Amino acid sequence: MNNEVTLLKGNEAIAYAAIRCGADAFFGYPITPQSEIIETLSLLKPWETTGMVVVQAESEVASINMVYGGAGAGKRVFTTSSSPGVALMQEGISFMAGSEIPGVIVNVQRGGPGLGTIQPSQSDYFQATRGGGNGDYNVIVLAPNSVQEMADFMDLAFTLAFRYRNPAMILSDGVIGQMMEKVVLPEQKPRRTEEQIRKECPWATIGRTKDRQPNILTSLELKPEIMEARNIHLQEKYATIREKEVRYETINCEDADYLIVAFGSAARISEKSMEIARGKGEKVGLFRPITLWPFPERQLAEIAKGKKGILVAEINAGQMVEDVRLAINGAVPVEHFGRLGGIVPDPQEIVEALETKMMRK
Amino acid sequence: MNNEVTLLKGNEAIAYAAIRCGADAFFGYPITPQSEIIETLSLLKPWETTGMVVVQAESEVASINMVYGGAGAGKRVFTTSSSPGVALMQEGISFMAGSEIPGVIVNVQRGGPGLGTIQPSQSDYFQATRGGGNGDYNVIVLAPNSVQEMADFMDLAFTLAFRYRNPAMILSDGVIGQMMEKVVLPEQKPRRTEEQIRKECPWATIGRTKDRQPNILTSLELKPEIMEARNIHLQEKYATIREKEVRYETINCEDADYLIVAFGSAARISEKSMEIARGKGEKVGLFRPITLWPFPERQLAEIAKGKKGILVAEINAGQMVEDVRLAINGAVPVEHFGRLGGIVPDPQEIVEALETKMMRK
Amino acid sequence: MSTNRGAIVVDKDRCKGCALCVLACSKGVISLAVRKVNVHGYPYVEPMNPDNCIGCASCAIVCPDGCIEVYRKIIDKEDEQ
Amino acid sequence: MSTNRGAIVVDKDRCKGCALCVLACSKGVISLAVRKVNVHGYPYVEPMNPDNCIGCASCAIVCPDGCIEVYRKIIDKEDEQ
Amino acid sequence: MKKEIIISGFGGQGVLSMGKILAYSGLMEDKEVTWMPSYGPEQRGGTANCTVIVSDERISSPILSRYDIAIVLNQPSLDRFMPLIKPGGILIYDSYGILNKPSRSDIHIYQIDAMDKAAELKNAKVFNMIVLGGLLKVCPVVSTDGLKKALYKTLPERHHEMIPLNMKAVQVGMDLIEEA
Amino acid sequence: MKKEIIISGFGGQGVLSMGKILAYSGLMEDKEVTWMPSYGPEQRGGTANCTVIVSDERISSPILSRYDIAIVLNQPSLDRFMPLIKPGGILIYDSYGILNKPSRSDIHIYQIDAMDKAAELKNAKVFNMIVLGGLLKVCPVVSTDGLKKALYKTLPERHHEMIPLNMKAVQVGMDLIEEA
Amino acid sequence: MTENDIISPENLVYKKPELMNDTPMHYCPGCSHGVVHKLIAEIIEEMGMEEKTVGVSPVGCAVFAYRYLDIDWQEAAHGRAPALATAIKRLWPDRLVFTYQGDGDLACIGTAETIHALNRGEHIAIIFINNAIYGMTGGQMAPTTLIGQKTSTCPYGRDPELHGYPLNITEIASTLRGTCYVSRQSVDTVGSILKAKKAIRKAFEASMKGLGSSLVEIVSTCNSGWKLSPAEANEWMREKMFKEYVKGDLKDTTNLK
Amino acid sequence: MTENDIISPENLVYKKPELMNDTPMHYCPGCSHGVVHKLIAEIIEEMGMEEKTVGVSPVGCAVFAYRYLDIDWQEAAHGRAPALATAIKRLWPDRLVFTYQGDGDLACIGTAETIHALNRGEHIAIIFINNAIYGMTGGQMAPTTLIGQKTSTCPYGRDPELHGYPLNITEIASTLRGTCYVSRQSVDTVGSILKAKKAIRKAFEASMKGLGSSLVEIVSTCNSGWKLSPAEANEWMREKMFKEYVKGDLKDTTNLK
Ligand SMILES: Cc1ncc(C[n+]2csc(CCOP(=O)(O)OP(=O)(O)O)c2C)c(N)n1
Ligand SMILES: Cc1ncc(C[n+]2csc(CCOP(=O)(O)OP(=O)(O)O)c2C)c(N)n1
Ligand code: SF4
Ligand code: SF4
Ligand code: SF4
Ligand code: SF4
Ligand code: SF4
Ligand code: SF4
Ligand SMILES: [Mg+2]
Ligand SMILES: [Mg+2]
Repeated sequence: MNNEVTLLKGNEAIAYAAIRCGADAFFGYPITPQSEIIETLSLLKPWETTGMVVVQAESEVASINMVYGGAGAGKRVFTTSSSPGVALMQEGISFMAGSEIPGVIVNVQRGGPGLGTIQPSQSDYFQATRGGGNGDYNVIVLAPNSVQEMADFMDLAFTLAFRYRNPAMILSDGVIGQMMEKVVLPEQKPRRTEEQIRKECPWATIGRTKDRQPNILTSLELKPEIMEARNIHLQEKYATIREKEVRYETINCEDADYLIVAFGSAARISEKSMEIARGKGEKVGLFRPITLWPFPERQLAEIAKGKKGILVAEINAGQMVEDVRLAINGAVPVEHFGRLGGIVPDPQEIVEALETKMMRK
Repeated sequence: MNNEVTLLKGNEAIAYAAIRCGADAFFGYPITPQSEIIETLSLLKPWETTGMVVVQAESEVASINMVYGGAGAGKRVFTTSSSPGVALMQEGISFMAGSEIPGVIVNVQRGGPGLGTIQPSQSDYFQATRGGGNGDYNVIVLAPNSVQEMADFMDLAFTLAFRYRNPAMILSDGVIGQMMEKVVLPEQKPRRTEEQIRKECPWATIGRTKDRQPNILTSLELKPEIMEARNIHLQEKYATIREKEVRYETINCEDADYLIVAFGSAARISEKSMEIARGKGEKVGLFRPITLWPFPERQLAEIAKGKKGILVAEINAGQMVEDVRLAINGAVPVEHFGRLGGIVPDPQEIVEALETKMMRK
Repeated sequence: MSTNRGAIVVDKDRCKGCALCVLACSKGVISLAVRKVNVHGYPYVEPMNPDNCIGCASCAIVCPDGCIEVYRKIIDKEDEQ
Repeated sequence: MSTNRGAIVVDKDRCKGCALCVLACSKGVISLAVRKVNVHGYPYVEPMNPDNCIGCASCAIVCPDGCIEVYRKIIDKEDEQ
Repeated sequence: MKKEIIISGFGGQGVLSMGKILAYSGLMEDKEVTWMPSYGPEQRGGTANCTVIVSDERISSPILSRYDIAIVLNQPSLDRFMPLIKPGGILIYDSYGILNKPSRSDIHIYQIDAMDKAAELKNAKVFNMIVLGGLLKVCPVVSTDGLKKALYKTLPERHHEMIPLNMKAVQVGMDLIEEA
Repeated sequence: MKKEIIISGFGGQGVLSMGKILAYSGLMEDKEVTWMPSYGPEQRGGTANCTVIVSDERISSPILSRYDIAIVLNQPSLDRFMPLIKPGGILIYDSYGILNKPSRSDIHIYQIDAMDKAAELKNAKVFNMIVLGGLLKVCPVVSTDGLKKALYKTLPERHHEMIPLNMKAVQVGMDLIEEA
Repeated sequence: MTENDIISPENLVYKKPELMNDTPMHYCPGCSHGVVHKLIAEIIEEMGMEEKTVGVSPVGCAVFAYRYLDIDWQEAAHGRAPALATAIKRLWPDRLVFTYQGDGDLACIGTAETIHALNRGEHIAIIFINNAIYGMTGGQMAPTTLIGQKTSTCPYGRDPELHGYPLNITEIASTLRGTCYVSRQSVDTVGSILKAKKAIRKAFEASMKGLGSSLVEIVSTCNSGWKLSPAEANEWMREKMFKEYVKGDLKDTTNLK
Repeated sequence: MTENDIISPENLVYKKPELMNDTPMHYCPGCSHGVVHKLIAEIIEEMGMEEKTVGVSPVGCAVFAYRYLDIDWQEAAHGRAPALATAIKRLWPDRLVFTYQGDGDLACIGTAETIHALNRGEHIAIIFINNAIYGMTGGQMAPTTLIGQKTSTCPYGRDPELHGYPLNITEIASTLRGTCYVSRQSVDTVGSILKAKKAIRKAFEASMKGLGSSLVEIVSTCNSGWKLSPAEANEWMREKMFKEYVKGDLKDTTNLK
């Protein structure tokens, strides 16, 4: 299987890309709008080809704890769900962060709160970036805005997760999960051998050989001094990630008077809004954070210098706008535009928001 | 039972105050450092006196959903837990927000992430204020800093929860939960009668009488237009709460050059730090948010005007400091001091942080 | 000698054409309306042989959507003839 | 005629004085040390009647903390006397 | 060239797969494409739709509020999407499900009675292809060749024998469509 | 007046309840008090401690890094808390659990052999009260009257008959304590 | 004798219960859910509990049950209906409280809540619609899916090596000391529907008498998920499902008839 | 013949297994956990699986099991050990994977994970320490607490009306088709310890042979929680616990001896 150009749903791309990037296991529980992921995996039955394990778990709570177990044993393991399902995983994700388990979680967001709606939304930004679970921790959060990125970020998420021994999340939504686009699938990578895993993951719990101490994966420590040291270690790791792993995209930002800041599907829509606005002679640029955590705060602050205003366009009631405000620290006016309840804004609305909230007021 | 002056642990105070403020039910699962709450309730057996129900649930997931059921039936119902247990409740809390269920959650925080430590911490600030669950929602968050407030906030939490049909949380920690202090317990209030409940909670699901439409509590709505309207209703409600229910305390802020901003147990400790600093001739004041959500942002911004600096002292790696920064919007330098892993800072450390981070640098 | 005469009323806008009533009726009273759909786009049933109906209510009992009302009258065989 | 002679070694710093071994020993070999505590503050046991020990290992098997080592030697009765 | 198309009808009518074939055809011709469905418990009736964009250049938003072309297969779809067609755009409808005929003068309106035709041909499965044929006639978003390639690519091998029949249906559609 | 006190010893020695009685006594005399325990799975051995603050005024921090008085009942407690006593402060220890005697010259050091005394009296339960008596002798944080009231308030009625015995133990402690 | 002579109020022998309103149900044509809804409505009416009933709907196809029966309802998070019902009933003991749950909801994600509510003997009735599949989300494997049965997440048939065995949670329920009545029924024929009604009625009455908790499983069809016509689905159910899920009372300590 | 003559390496007949290190265990004096730890260590050694074993510790008193046995360990979230074990074993099929869980962990919060892992027939062994109480958190009621038993959350004794009935999860496990071996043992006497060891060994071997999942319950004491001396606790267990939790094999389809 070489690089293959095909037309896939974002959800399907996740499944294909996972197999091709050498994932070892998927554990998950069905939920709209992402059930195509487990369905595609079930249809492709990779256990007969690459040997990848696919298990429909009894719940999202079980799924995330299976990811803990599998990734803790050094394997490339992931789960996928949508908003309320991911809410159920918060304890598990917090445990993974505490035990430094490199599992991958895909959230194809739908509207909330609660059972909400099955329509697309971006209202789990806080849940993803602030750690919906307990304690001081961070999850690496990648926000794809195309089917291609759904595919590409699968490998990237695993790579980052293992590089930093930290959970990584792909924060997608119903638009990206359900839409079909052209996608170039990566070549089939072999799954790692036991030897490679032993080398890459000396911490993995795969049987204690005589030449080393037992590997113990735990988030517990009752001695405050030791626990504080472990927390500081985590904070230092997070600082490194903040330093090294920020990803973002800019379009037409150089000459822009105004910036739209948007991620994921909202960034796709905003790109068109920018085109429309430019068509009207307004110099608008688009800043797209790709990593939501670490948020590109220095980069945005730099680019924002001297702009007349920033519109944060999200499919929620105002979440990333806080990170934008924290980055900008009062230097430029920041406004928010959002739609709720599963309504996906159309590009024109964002143009209007730019005009009424930023330009004319 | 009149007002009674006694010496209680914060956890015990919660139990006593709940009974006395006419709570109808407790549902919870044991976890350190708050198991004294359910233990005290079990010992007091209020089911034989006020008729209050006490059930040890099979998990925190069950607990929060029992709260959903009971509060949805118009009753004053609460649960209590500690950090990882509260992480497990995130789906349920999000559902409650979506269905507008006025249940009360008490989180006696311990250190994280994951199983972490049983020692005190304030590292669930994000989980509480940003909504660890899915979707755009807010929980009213009260942060007691004394055993007296543990007792007082029980009734307040119920009152606010029912006033706004919204979940309310008491965000405490192992220090406040475990310490004993003098506390004046409120008089025993009777539990509300069916008639009162029908009047106060026309939305409660207690049997549809002929004179009204069925009451339906759900967070689901598949029509985006209706769902958006419901979300907007929530956002408007949150705006009202932001407007009306902000609570905070200031000590020596008027003449202060520097402010310490701290909540809960950190505020108690910081109060002493302030005394020490004032003893050294430094004009330091203390701003204590009592409602963490709604955060007293306008009030803090007002008071912060013209100050030389703000130190946010938290028992975490820096969480409320974001709300402080958002409130201050760059007008005054803001720094953070925190300890992790279950270590509770002593007052002296905060004084030193003031000196090194704010004054001398 | 007396016998049961029955009649059914189908709420055609509620009917989804599942045809479970058709199967349940031992008297062959009910059939799917040919090439017709209701406001919701569903095919629906009609009592095609209404005279055979004995008002046993089987059709209505099995109908998942509660679309059928059944009426029954006890009549003298003689009366009828 | 031969018989078993046994001996036990108690790791007193590991022992918690639960006395389960005392109960398990049918030969009355083991007792709690009087008014003594170990580094961890626990009372602990000692073989007070070591000569009675037959090395059956019952004490060691029931010890939750794995504090007891058991030794056994088969010896000629005559030899001994 | 960039065409923004909406296809809408009853859940069971195959509007989603119609859109998929169209998108696939675009892909076969090296165009950029997006396909965005409405989704949810559609098996239970109700209206389904999908947006297909076929373009020579990178496509920004897959979500649109205005369309170049709307294919509507029932009345609610007509009511909802006719107003969203750009002036000068195209509306294609099958009269089978339509009670009130469309009525805009600033767009091109075409009728294609594919339901009846498919029934006539006793092959409900070619309904899709008839409609697509009609579309390609009035606006060659993709070539029939691209369409054929897409069928070869997407259909499992064992169904390839059906492709000629499908391509014939495309021709039928091309012949059938008429300005309304 | 404000006294900041730490009481520390083995989990089973009753250090937590000693602190509670002290705090309660303060309450009985209308003082402000806080009691802050170390907590966790203490039943399994290990050192427990509690901080008690008794004050005429509002108490800010219940967490302290320096103490006016430390009562230490085993060696780890002594090692940990002796350095944290404020100059001029008080250290009280029971020699039973102490291997290396305390050695600061800028504080007042008292010894009280309450363990032995309690054993002598064949009543391990009064150990607490002996120690408290010693404390009240060298620093009357609360009055013996307050202490008695606290016992009446906290003990269940059926144990009130024990109170005279307890108060006697307090007296024993007062007599027993001696400058080290 | 014309039809019109017969169709007259005094001759009415059957119509859908009052409590079932006129909102069109979103269920697929022929879905078993509708029949069970009717039965529940009838029983509540017969018991005169219209004003004293609280239903708890699941996450699953029956999530919208609250739209169709004009009683008070709470919609639970996926699997947690028994927890909600526990609280409602404990707080309003004179109310009739029941849950209505699918196999995914009850026997998968909600396993713990189901077992513990039943084991505590909460005075609630659980109506369990076992259609061996996840209907709502488009036909994925359920814990009750049969060996060999094809679903979208076991498209080659359920294989015990990969997917485990069908879970007989009703049998488990019958072993719990908190349950007083556990029964398995179906609603594919007039006869079975009448039996199912009796079972549900007994469960409701047992809950009101405080005898313990009850579970009534309705072996059901999901013709959409199974990709069969409604009639074929009934056939398949009778042929395959009834073998694994044998109908009848599994436990009855109620002494109710 | 002096003691010193006997105490010599060649005469050694018992010492704690190598795999159990010298870290002092945090358990209360006389706690059953320690005995079971020893057995597990002995079996792993006897099976020669020291380098191929992954243990999953629970949240409960045994949370720190990982400190005492020198194998690789994962510490699971409360109740989720079977989920972790499922993944580890599926990904490393030639490893010996077991969980070690208390009654709160396994039979309460983890009910769903326990039942579904067992029902899927995961090739894992679950060691279940049933001490009828929550030891770790200070003695609260567990699902397995006996009727009348006093704990800190049922200080007047467990009352089925308020608290439900003791849950016999091991019996449930034995009804699941995915299990191949289900047994209940204790470790209060030399004899029972040897039997318990056999049972655990069989469970471990069954998992390595891929015969299905196994559950071995060890009826245990928690003298701290029960507020008894270790000796009294054993007595109480034999007198009260063994009646509710009858010892012996509940299921064995392994054909292993
Ligand atoms: C926490 C959570 N996980 C998953 C889902 C998605 N979901 C909705 S319904 C359902 C299963 C429904 O199956 P079942 O309970 O058998 O009911 P049926 O539709 O078959 O009647 C699932 C998995 C959800 N809504 N919430
Ligand atoms: C999510 C969560 N809930 C609750 C707890 C608190 N907790 C720790 S151990 C435990 C119960 C332990 O009981 P059991 O499983 O019977 O083990 P034992 O200590 O008796 O061996 C509980 C409730 C927790 N750590 N995490
Ligand atoms: S009432 Fe009986 S006879 Fe009449 S249509 Fe219905 S099933 Fe047939
Ligand atoms: S059973 Fe009901 S829904 Fe089905 S065809 Fe008959 S009347 Fe229509
Ligand atoms: S080995 Fe046997 S005889 Fe010797 S001390 Fe131990 S139990 Fe007693
Ligand atoms: S059984 Fe072990 S721990 Fe207990 S007293 Fe004997 S040697 Fe000590
Ligand atoms: S999907 Fe299945 S269960 Fe759901 S409504 Fe349709 S037939 Fe019924
Ligand atoms: S609390 Fe109970 S289970 Fe835990 S270590 Fe102590 S005796 Fe053992
Ligand atoms: Mg189902
Ligand atoms: Mg236990």
